[in-house]
Amino acid sequence: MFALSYEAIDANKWVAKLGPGLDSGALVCFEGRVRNHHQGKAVRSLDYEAHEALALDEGERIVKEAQQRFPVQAACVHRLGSLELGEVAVWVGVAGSHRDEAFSACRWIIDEIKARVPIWKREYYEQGEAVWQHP
Amino acid sequence: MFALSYEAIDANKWVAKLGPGLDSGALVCFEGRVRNHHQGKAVRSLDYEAHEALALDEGERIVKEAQQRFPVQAACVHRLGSLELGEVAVWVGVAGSHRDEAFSACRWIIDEIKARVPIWKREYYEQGEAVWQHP
Amino acid sequence: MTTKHRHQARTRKIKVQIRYFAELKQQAGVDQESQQCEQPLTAVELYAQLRERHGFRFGAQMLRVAINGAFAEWGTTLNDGDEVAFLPPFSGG
Amino acid sequence: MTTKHRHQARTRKIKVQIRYFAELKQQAGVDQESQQCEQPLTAVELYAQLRERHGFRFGAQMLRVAINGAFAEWGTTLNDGDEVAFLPPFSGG
Repeated sequence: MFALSYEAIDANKWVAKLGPGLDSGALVCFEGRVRNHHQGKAVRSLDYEAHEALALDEGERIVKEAQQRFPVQAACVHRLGSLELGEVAVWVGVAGSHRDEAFSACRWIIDEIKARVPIWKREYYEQGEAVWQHP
Repeated sequence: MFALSYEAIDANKWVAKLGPGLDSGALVCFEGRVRNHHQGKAVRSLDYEAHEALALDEGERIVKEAQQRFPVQAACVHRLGSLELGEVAVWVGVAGSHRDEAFSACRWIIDEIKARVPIWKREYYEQGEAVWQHP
Repeated sequence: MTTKHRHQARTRKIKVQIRYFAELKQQAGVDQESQQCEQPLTAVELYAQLRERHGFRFGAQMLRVAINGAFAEWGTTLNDGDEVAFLPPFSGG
Repeated sequence: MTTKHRHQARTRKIKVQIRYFAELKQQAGVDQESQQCEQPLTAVELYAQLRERHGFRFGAQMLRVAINGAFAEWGTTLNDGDEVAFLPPFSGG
């Protein structure tokens, strides 16, 4: 389960969608949040944009791959549009029988999302510039 | 910040208490939940009990140690009393600038909590027995 | 024979839809444009033309390309009606 | 001299409060009990007496001991009024 959202991410709603079953002893959630600094610059806000069709396909592929690599259920949602400081940019939730696989799968998913999904961030700095990030 | 609770753990309340600051780019949360099985046996419910004074001291020590080992803010709460299937037995939340340290610290805390804090679980099985767990 | 050779050598006009993202969009000043091209033309050849026109700083080796909504190889020959998206390094998460 | 020797050899009575948890509590049938002991007595010696009385399956090497709310060494000599808690292997989390 992978989604893109122009609205604030409601982590509770996503835990409910993930629906950790009664056989799930471990739930690991990751939230990437908009920080007020990046490489020494004061950040004021962010934009995210995506190649949406491709991002949805690739995100879904990543979540499915995670569920094949690890015995877990997983979900991920990424924000698009304009975000304020402190807002959740990406949420990953993983439920499994044991914590080992839940931690490993959650970490694997966020790393793959960052590497493989066509989403871009533009940072607006306190000084007024706005710069697309292309690491 | 470490607590023991006889009431259901409200993860939202604990995220708010942890209060990820605007310099926190990553929040990792772990929930240990009551599973419906353990070593092949069908579990019906659980009791947790603690040496409360010592558990509070040792839990607080673990959270403080985590904050010294990793550049993070952390909180943990453990349930006591009688728990139903699917209820959250333990919650760990870690906020940091980057995901590396947030994942590492969260994992470190739950491992230390399990190893060092005087809390015990009694499992009630479908077959009617009740067994204190002493791994 | 001569007719056949002339036919093979003759280039055909195709039209492709080009999509830009992030910094490429900013530098191009548009998020998409359509372009008449002469076939055969590969994705990397098309990008070279567009890079020269718009002054993109990224070489193709820094980018990914997607054709009709799927990741593609740079050497893919473009067909009439293709949607070609140039994807600068990702920064989601 | 004889008086002094007699005095040193004479054991003193102390009273300690004992707390049991989890399986130990279940086997002892109580969560605490107070006990008159003869000083000097270490925590591990006290546990040996109690293990015999209650038939605990755990040897001391499987347990931790806490005295007055803090983890302690098994070799610690107990004092009058101490609270001694015997802690079977933990299973929280």
